[in-house]
Amino acid sequence: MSIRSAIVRRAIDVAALLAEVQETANGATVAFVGHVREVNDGRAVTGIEYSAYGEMAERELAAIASECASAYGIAHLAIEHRLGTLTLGEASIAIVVAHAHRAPAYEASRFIIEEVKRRLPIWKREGYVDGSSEWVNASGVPQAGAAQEHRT
Amino acid sequence: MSIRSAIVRRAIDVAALLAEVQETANGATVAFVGHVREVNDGRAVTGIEYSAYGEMAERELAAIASECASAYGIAHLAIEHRLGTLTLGEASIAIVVAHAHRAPAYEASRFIIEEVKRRLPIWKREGYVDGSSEWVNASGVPQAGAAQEHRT
Amino acid sequence: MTVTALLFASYAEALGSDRLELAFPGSATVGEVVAQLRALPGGAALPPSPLVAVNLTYARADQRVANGDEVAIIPPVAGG
Amino acid sequence: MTVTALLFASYAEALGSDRLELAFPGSATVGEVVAQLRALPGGAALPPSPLVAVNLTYARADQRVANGDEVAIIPPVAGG
Repeated sequence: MSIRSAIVRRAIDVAALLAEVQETANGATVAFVGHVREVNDGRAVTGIEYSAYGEMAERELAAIASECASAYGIAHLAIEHRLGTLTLGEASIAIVVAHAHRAPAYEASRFIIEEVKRRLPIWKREGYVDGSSEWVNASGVPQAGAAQEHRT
Repeated sequence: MSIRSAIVRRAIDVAALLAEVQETANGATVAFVGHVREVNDGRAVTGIEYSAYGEMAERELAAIASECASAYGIAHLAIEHRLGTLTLGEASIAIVVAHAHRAPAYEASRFIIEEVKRRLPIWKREGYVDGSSEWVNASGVPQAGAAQEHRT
Repeated sequence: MTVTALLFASYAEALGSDRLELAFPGSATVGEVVAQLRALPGGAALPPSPLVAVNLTYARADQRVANGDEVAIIPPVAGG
Repeated sequence: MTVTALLFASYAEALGSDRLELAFPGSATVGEVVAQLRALPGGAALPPSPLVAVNLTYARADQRVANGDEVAIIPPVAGG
């Protein structure tokens, strides 16, 4: 059993995460990597500054990992989410999940990224080529009342 | 645009494939790696010998890559399937797909592995700890008439 | 009774601080903490019912807070 | 007319060869090539309607084969 999640402030080494979940009981490994994209919402991006409610982000990420392990029978997974200033193409998150079979590996991987986007207290400020920057309200805008959903 | 597929007879370097699809237009990369698993159908496995109808396997794999690119709007993908004798834990296949967004990246990745299992003319002979070995009729047993399905 | 309000991202910018000590005469709920923040200069940037975590756990607006609690106001998240 | 039958994996083992030249007096279909293979020693290992590829493309049993065609009999695939 190797379930690990971390909020980091350095580059993410995806190959190291792949090696970490490698176990001969597993026939399938699925890795998801999120990167800083050059265009968002039609604007040319130069980089992203990720910030977090650090202590809670670590706790929520660990909770997501643990929920994933129970829900999909995953015994080997590694997640890292990076904070700080990232330039184009750099990985902001890597999720690596291994399982005996491919279907649970894919489903578990997707579960984690969707939960991360929905509930991890992390924010990003995008910098644009014109020198301006903005807080990005990326995917899951948490609504009032979202807290209850998280807990059920 | 970088769509590449190959049948190889050496170890698969997943990190190299990840680097290959890396492009700042992409915000999401999904990698699938299939490995030799220590137990299959309740029997302890020591290794697998993969063989193929090589010329056709290359052609079908390229067709799958190309169908995937059109169906999911994927401009960056790399697939390698390995042949020969593999020991426990070694990667038999790696599929790396990148896209601006995560949903198409996951769907494209899954499409490729399902098509590979369904129609790539590759066979495996599993070796077991008792010294015996057997041809494995893994996932998609092609039925008579499957040829038509492939083409529609 | 005093609680520590934590502010992040756009909320911290709007209120000009990422950490405020708030005093209440008696007991208070999460909603009352939010109301006090919204009454501050720049506080209108906070929605009436933002996502809130008390001591690292997401909490409802009617949850009671205690002296010394850490009440974090969570802007729309954008991780991943 | 002669075609080259290619055999793989369990089928090659059963027929003791991975490549056989088969002659037909006139024209022939994929199904007739299969039937001739099934009549050989060990040929019973082939199902009556296996998956077949003619010149690298999957083909139906009623497809006609031509002189020099490569007719591959594809056992249940197990890639990935």
